[in-house]
Amino acid sequence: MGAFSAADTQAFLLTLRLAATVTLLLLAIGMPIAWWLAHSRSWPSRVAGAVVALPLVLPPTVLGFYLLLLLGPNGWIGKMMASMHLDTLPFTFKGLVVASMLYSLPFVVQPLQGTFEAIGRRSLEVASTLGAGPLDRFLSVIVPMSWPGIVAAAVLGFAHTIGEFGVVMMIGGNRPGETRVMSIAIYDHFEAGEFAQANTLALSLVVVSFAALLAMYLLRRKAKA
Amino acid sequence: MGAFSAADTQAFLLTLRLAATVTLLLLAIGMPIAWWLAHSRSWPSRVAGAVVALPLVLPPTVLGFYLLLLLGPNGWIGKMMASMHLDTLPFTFKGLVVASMLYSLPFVVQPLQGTFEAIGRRSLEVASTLGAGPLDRFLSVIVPMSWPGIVAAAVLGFAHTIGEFGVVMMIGGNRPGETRVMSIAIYDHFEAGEFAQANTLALSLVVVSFAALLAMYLLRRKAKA
Amino acid sequence: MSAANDGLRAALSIRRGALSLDLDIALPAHGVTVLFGASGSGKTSCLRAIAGLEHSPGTVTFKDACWQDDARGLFVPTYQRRVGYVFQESSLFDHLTVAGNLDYGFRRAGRPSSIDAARWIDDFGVRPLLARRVAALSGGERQRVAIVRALMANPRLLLLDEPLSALDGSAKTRLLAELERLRTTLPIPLIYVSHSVEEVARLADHLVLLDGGRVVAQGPLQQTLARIDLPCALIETLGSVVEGKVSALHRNDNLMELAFAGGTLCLPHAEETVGQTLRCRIDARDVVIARDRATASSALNQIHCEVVAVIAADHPAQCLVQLDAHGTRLLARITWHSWHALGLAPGDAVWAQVKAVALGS
Amino acid sequence: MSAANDGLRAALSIRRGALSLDLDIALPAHGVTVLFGASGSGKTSCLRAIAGLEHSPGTVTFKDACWQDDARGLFVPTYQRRVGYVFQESSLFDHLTVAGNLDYGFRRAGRPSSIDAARWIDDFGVRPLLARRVAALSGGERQRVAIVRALMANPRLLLLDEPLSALDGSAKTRLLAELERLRTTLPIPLIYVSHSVEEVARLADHLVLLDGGRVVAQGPLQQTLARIDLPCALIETLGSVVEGKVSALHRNDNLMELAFAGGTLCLPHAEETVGQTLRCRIDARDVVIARDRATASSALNQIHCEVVAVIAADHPAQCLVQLDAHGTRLLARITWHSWHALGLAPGDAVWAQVKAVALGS
Amino acid sequence: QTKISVAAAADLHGVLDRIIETYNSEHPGVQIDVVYGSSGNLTTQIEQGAPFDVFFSADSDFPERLVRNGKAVGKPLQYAEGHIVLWSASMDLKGVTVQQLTQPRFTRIAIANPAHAPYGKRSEQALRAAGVWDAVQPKIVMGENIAQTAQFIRSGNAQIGFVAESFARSPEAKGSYVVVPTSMYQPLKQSFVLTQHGANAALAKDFMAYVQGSKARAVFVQYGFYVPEIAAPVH
Ligand SMILES: Nc1ncnc2c1ncn2[C@@H]1O[C@H](COP(=O)(O)OP(=O)(O)OP(=O)(O)O)[C@@H](O)[C@H]1O
Ligand SMILES: Nc1ncnc2c1ncn2[C@@H]1O[C@H](COP(=O)(O)OP(=O)(O)OP(=O)(O)O)[C@@H](O)[C@H]1O
Ligand code: MOO
Ligand SMILES: [Mg+2]
Ligand SMILES: [Mg+2]
Repeated sequence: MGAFSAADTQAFLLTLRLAATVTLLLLAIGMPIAWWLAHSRSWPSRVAGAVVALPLVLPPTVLGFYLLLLLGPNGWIGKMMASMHLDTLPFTFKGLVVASMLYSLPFVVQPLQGTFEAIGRRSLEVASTLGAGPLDRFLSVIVPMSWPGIVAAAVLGFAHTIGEFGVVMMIGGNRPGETRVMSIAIYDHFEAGEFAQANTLALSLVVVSFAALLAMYLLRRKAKA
Repeated sequence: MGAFSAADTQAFLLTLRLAATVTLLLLAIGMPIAWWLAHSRSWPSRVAGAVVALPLVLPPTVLGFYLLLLLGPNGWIGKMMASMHLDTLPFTFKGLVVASMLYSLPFVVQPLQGTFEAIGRRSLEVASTLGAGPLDRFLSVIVPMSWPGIVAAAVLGFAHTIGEFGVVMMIGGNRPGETRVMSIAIYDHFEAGEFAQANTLALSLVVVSFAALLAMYLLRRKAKA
Repeated sequence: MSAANDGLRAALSIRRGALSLDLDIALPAHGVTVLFGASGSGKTSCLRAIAGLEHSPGTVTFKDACWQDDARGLFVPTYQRRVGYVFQESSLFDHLTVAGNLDYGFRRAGRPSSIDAARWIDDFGVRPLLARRVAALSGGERQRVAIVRALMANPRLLLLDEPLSALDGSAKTRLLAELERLRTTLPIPLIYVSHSVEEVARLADHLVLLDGGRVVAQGPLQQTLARIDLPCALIETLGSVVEGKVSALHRNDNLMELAFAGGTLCLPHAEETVGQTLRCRIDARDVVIARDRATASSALNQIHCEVVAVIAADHPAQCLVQLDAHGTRLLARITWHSWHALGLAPGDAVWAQVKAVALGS
Repeated sequence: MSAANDGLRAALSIRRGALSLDLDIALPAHGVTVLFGASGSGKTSCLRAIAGLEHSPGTVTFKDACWQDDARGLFVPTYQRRVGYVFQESSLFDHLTVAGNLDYGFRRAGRPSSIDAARWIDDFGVRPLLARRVAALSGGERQRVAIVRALMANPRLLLLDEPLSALDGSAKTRLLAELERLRTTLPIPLIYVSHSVEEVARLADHLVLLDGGRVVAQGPLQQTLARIDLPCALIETLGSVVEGKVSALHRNDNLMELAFAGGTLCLPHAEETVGQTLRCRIDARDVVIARDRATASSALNQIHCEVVAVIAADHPAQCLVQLDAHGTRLLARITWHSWHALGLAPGDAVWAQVKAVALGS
Repeated sequence: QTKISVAAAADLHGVLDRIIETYNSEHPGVQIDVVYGSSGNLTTQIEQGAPFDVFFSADSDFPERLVRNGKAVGKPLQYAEGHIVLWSASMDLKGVTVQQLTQPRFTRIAIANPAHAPYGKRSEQALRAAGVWDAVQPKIVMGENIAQTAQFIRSGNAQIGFVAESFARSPEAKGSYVVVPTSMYQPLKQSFVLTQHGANAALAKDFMAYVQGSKARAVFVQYGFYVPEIAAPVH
């Protein structure tokens, strides 16, 4: 087994940071979106549902391709950012955050929407009669009742971000400490024929991930029991 | 806009075939697994839950790496298959099916599990007293009641397979008609500087996918109403 | 019906599937209003519209507040109306313990010191359940918790949708007594949905009768009961209610006397005190009519009445006899056979015999 | 309790939270067994164990089949037991219409021609609801659908958990009459959970009394009711039941006479025919005791009895007097005041007066 | 046999397609599929059993690794020599040297991944030779292979970068380029080899012979490669 180099450690930590950032941001924006999608039957909400789901069916390479064109100095978002004296997003951590959020959005919204749909109106009605306003109901009824769904959403979002490869490949530029995430690092080792190092890195990811997942599963079951 | 070449059409159809195959197989094996995970509180089921979720947190490159080592001519499954005079799986369509199933499994199991958990025991008890055996209950109660979850699972599984890039990159070998899926074809066009063709292909995928998604969303809302 | 009303006034046009109910009710600011009607008559729909859980076109005002006025596009959401609601079917939060359920509304009401939560918890027998998960409660236990939860939310108006239907006899009796006590101690109005006559008699100050998608009668209890234009089935189920003052206690026999205009009733005594106003329902079938005063009978109460009217009862063998005891209406259900055998006719003077025990519980 | 039993035999040890119920019951293969007990006494738990929805240690056999025998590791799953179950709370499938709900069990039973589904659908008033979604039903409507659904599944044993508690008076009366008819026409045994005395009297052939986590009494209705070792509250709620034969009809008055060992009762007549065996419950509070035969009274029935015993009733003002009318036990609840005023003592000959209307519905 | 599969280094995008086109016109009915990638990636795939018949590498090291591992037969043959250039799609690079890459106007410098793309390795050599390797580290963005690297530059996301000369000289290429002196890096001895999988493929051998023929060499030159006088075994 190869050594766990400083560069690999850096990739490991960067990946966790990216996944955590993206997950938190996605939960924050995903919950209201999911609630809306779950309970509105209006036309806009249906179309929005399809739009939110779109990244699901887009290969990461397509997404990365368009992001590179759009966010780059010749793309209109890139031009806009340049005119505001902001760095363009490709090849930066922020760029990965934006791309991963787009990419993982449906993975967070879908399970949330599923649980939200399963919560009957009655519980919300009861909460209303007990004086709980909309936000209060959301926090005191919906969130605790849809806990399994929220956990699932967080895990899916986190995981999907950790696993992201195609988009990062397209717009990351493999910059250590900035955009060289685990999936890229492992791929690099592999391509360079450094199987031992690839193995070390992959295995460490497997072990850490499995431990985290197992803990989560045990906790989740506890909470249910 | 570039032309839609025969090779691109081939990649398009191959991708749909792969995603459909994988989704159907995953629904078939995912439902019993999800049910078990949703309703058993035994230790094995908790560990199994974590194992099923593992591909979630594994970068596709890690998965591809280990699959290649395992299924390749030097891996023990590869050797086993060779001794049975079977082709080894990497670089074949079957190999992609196996890899994508592994990779997409949690995306199918998680939403199923979520809906299954939301179905109360009462409905199943009622069905029992009306003479429905386990399989019958599954088909006549669980499936219709968890329809939104099943649709979500199918869409997630299908989409995740369509979008798969890293694993295919590692074990696909980019063989036309066999393993050159859309995500790879688009990447190739992109690398070759064939922006127009990349764009055509990507856009066609977006249009088709969006139409499918939208139809699904509209149908789903209809079913609910 | 006056537009200036200091209680609840609701003019709503409720349409739900087959149901088409035009509601126009004005309820007093105090006491218990019972919504009485058959299954499917729209009682629940009505409560939901008042609570703001359903938006049916119309207007709703409560005391000084306007809750709904479609003409002005006004619709106050439920959580701002501060209505307590006990649902017909159990509606506890599964994700909370019993204590968590109780505290839910209590906390949001600011845990006011004016609320004697501990007492309700004891009175309704909820204390031993506090730590339980909701899934581990029996049907009756759930309902008790739901009532206490609604009370603890410090509502301005309490809506109860058949809160006792899930309870057994003794629990019902106990809860009913508890609700009766609430009725006199709670400073807020209650709207109580029921199809139990006993509950109507014991609790109602005001009665709203729903039938066939409309309000067939509404008003103070006594007045509503005295109406003879109501369907006989309704009259019959309602019976009669005597209200009087406790005039004497016979502690040895655990009896007390209730004096009213028409005479004195002797009935079982519990904790009542002399001078207390009391209400007592007399089921029409518990009244025996006799020409003469009986002697040596366990029927303790004999009231001199005049026969007012007779109408056919639901069963062809029977009739309903309206009696007047110095202004208090009594209702007796007897067989036509007896009516003829006794040779009764309106205007006759008779004795109405009622057992003391029939008046008790 | 004989081990060879052609009905249901269950010996179970049910533990659920605070509940600890050791059940050992043997029920006949025909007729209605009522499980009677207060809220929380374990009635639902008991039905669930019989249906196989809960696995409590013990044995359960039904007719020739062994459903559960833990010693042999045998546990037949619910769906193979063919028990119909009407749950205490509504339990319809939300994803099906009313018609879909009804057909669910019917189809699985092979839509047997022996089942007259159309009749039940009409009798229980379900026909107008067939196309409805379940969410659009009122509480009472739901319960009726649930009952018909259970019947249509062609069960070998029907379990009903307080099926009428969600219904209002008139719907309850109608359904009860319907269930009474079922009782005589259905070839399968029913186990009926209730805490309504009326339901017990009308439906029970066999009674199982649950109290404080144990079976306090079980057996055929009459025998069980005659026991004086039961808690007085129980005796009192149960009242007495007279069973006799219709001996004469008075069509003019819509009355009929019921002859039994102790005499004749006159009661309202509906569709009964002469010679028919009939059962009639007499509430203890409806019985007046008099030393002399009354004249000119609307209390039609006067039965000559002997005072057997007197025990204190629940209320301190009252007592329960057991009377014997040539072998039929009657129960009267009167005040101690009357007991003393009439100078009653066991062995005295008295007249029990009961209004015909008290015996009617 | 009418079909073979070729793995080719990413710098051969364009040129190899052209050669196959001409080969096809002379041999109708045959089909040659090409898969492009970094030489390292393709080598690893072949080692793992990828069914390629011929491997066109961007250097000679990777084919030799395959021969050593028994995954290729015969000796690797050089078919062209590759050079690197500095290329920009938006800037005028006249007079720009590798040393000047430290200037702040170059915010992003694209190179191929030196770990498995030979062109990347040469770019690193040049930067080291200029003594600016460490200084430009923060500006470096890496493509997975040389073709992707070219994309970073072509789309403007990197102002400048090292690519194969063939990319900068292709007719569609915009912008300007400067040649990196061959003294600063080892020119690429681009070699190909017959794989174990293709060992018995007559079509593969025929195609390899064609690539060494004069027509093919003319195409290489036309696309900006350098062709040795004689296609002799390397070393
Ligand atoms: N969503 C709906 N769609 C169609 N019909 C409905 C809907 N909700 C209620 N109804 C019908 O409206 C009528 C009144 O219902 P509601 O629940 O108000 O009756 P209720 O008086 O409370 O009856 P119960 O005593 O049985 O609870 C019923 O006939 C019911 O079938
Ligand atoms: N899962 C559980 N955990 C703990 N206690 C339970 C559980 N289920 C039921 N109980 C308790 O067991 C007792 C009996 O419950 P059960 O539902 O059988 O009563 P019941 O006789 O049907 O009452 P009701 O007439 O109110 O429906 C109750 O005290 C209840 O609190
Ligand atoms: O093998 Mo390459 O052409 O340097 O990517
Ligand atoms: Mg209702
Ligand atoms: Mg129960």
